[in-house]
Amino acid sequence: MVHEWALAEAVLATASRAAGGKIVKSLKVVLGELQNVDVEILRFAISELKRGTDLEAAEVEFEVEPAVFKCEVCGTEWRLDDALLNDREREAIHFVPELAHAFLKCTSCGSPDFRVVKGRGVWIKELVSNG
Amino acid sequence: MVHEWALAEAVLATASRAAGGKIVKSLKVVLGELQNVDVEILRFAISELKRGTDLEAAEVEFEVEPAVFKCEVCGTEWRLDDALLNDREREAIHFVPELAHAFLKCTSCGSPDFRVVKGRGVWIKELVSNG
Amino acid sequence: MDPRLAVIPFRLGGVKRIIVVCSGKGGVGKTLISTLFALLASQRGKRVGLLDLDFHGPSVSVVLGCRGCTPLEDKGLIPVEVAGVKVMSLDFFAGSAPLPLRGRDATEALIELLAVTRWGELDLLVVDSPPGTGDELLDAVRLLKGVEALVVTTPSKLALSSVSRLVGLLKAARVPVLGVLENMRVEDDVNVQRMAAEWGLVYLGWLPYDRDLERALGDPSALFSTSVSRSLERILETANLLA
Amino acid sequence: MDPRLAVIPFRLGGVKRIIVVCSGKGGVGKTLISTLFALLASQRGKRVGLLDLDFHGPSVSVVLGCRGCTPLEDKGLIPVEVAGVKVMSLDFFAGSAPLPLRGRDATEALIELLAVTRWGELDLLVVDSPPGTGDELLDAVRLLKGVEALVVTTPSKLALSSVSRLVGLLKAARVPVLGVLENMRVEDDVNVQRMAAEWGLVYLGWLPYDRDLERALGDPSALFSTSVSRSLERILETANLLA
Ligand SMILES: Nc1ncnc2c1ncn2[C@@H]1O[C@H](COP(=O)(O)OP(=O)(O)O)[C@@H](O)[C@H]1O
Ligand SMILES: Nc1ncnc2c1ncn2[C@@H]1O[C@H](COP(=O)(O)OP(=O)(O)O)[C@@H](O)[C@H]1O
Ligand SMILES: [Mg+2]
Ligand SMILES: [Mg+2]
Ligand SMILES: [Mg+2]
Ligand SMILES: [Mg+2]
Ligand code: NI
Ligand code: NI
Ligand SMILES: [Zn+2]
Ligand SMILES: [Zn+2]
Repeated sequence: MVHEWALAEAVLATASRAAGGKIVKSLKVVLGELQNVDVEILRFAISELKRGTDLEAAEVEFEVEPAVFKCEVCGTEWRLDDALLNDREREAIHFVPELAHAFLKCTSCGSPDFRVVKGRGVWIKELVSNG
Repeated sequence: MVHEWALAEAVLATASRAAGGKIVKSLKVVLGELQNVDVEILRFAISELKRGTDLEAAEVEFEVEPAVFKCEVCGTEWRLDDALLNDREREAIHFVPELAHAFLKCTSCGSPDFRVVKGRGVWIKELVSNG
Repeated sequence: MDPRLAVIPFRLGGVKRIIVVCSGKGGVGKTLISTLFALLASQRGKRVGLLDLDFHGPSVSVVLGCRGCTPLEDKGLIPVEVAGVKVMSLDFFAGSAPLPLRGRDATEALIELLAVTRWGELDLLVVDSPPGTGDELLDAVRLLKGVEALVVTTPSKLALSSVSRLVGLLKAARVPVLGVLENMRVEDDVNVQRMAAEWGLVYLGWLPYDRDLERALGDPSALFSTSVSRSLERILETANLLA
Repeated sequence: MDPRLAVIPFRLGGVKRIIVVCSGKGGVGKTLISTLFALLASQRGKRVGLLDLDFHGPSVSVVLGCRGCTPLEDKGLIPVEVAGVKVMSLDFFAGSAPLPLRGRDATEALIELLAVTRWGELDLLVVDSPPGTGDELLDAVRLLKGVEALVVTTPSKLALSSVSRLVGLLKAARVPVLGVLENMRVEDDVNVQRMAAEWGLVYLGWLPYDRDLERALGDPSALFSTSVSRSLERILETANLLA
């Protein structure tokens, strides 16, 4: 059940590029809730894949940013309620978070026209390297 | 030659709504360069249209923000060079600034895929009202 | 504080009814039908506007034969008048240049057009829409208060799968749908009728595939005498959309 | 620092050639032709992928008859395989739900799909594109390094005006254009040939309007025996695109 492996590869490649050859000491990765990443699998994948690289010794910390939506029509903001999604929908959003637009609607006016304000994407928030 | 009149109406309606019934003392309006607004006509239109309204006594100041584009492909930033446009193109952009995408290209890689970073739109930057 | 948004309701204040012709699918006849709809309503003495929302491929001017016309500037923009219809389209400004607008640009362009166009008093504003369910359509729903939809499809499976998605979107957005119009029918088949029933929508009727239509493009009076125009007139009449 | 962008070149590292089938105009046969192209190339023993970039109306799965299939997850997503072609489409995830994506969402969805899909080794990745010249197409040009274009049009004035704009865009963006393919020809006419010459592009040939095509949709083996498929095969062969 893992495109977490794809993500692990991506995070390591980006971090290693950013470190520019220096040894990376620590890394803070933010995961949007919509990405629905299994943090334990990601942690494991990263620990496996970083062996023998500049990141071998890096301590990796994760932070999940909760998803917030905002309606383009009425301005209402709301949070993701997993309970409103069935397994198939949750899985679809896990693969491509934009599919939230297929399955969610404004909790106040019902509009499908909303913006993902938070909880989207994956990024490296902090990187500490040696020297 | 003026949709400056349309703009004048829009600026006054927005300012009056924002002031919520109070007397407006002064107003600073920013005009994107791409809008290609004739400031003198706009000034005249506003001075005509504000008569007998809550904005009658308002001092109105204008500021033109130069246009800056940034290429989505190669990242180059550049400024608007009117000399590269013919009259018809300049006029078109005056009506609908997005038509810049029809007539301009990245100065470095030639891509038509760029972002208007600055110089787009019209907004009220400052509004001072009585009491 | 964007002053353009404040002026839009004022610009549309004299417009009694707004109908967007949409599909989700491309090439089903949205542009042809929206243009004919405007022409037919104008012929009946209605005051009609036609707004071309297909910013990447504006083409009501191709159907009407008014490419190269320019809206006049007079305290705003005065639409081009063709056969009694007041027309506004990016084609008037872009000529044959490419229109590589991203969604954010389409939103801005629509706001700009709505803020500046002086429609005056209209009984009906017909809006031609691009394929897809992207920024242009979402912004039309958001910015054109009270807009109603006319859904166009062909009988093909390939069209119906996209139209289904559009219908779901219109329902969620609570846009009243006047009905489903079948276009380019080549054989007897009840597929579209059945789908309309499934969607809970009125099936308005069908327009034939007309080999001679192409030659009438660009000439309003020739368009009036096509079989497509005659069929459409009957359907719109029955649906009470020309009264 | 978006880690997804870092992984895209790696995901596409085993892909020898990427060809986007595009038009600017909707309903000209992009989806049909891109799918047939993929099927024909696969039949010749090539390793072929098919990426559906029409996020609002994904429908290569309608042509192939593989709606409801799901890509497997294995250190990424494994495309669905149909008649030897590796297929990736939002339809596999969205089912029949509406897809009201704004341009910014389409960009994100494309980045996500490219970052996660494991194409493996491919001789050819065919990309079906939506109508218009918006985010999907601009991002394909931006993110799919070395992409080439195959332009599809019908002979109608209404198609050619949009296709002209697309061609202008492809030139500005320096995308190599393999040629222009005319689809749904109903009568002898040199209009598209003349336009191709005007654009400075190769005219590849034409496909007939085929009334029996509709019945073959959803069944790859039935598709192979349509006149459209046979004509396309000859054209692609001549253009050296199946070798
Ligand atoms: N009833 C019809 N008979 C024959 N051709 C038609 C008919 N309706 C539309 N067409 C043609 O089909 C093509 C697509 O029509 P168009 O109005 O441009 O569709 P859309 O706006 O949905 O993309 C055009 O070439 C048009 O001339
Ligand atoms: N050569 C052809 N003969 C008959 N019908 C065709 C032909 N090519 C495409 N079609 C039909 O035309 C419609 C539009 O084709 P499609 O591939 O969906 O176009 P696009 O992807 O450009 O929107 C579909 O119903 C399709 O089955
Ligand atoms: Mg993901
Ligand atoms: Mg303007
Ligand atoms: Mg159209
Ligand atoms: Mg298609
Ligand atoms: Ni997973
Ligand atoms: Ni002016
Ligand atoms: Zn809402
Ligand atoms: Zn550039």
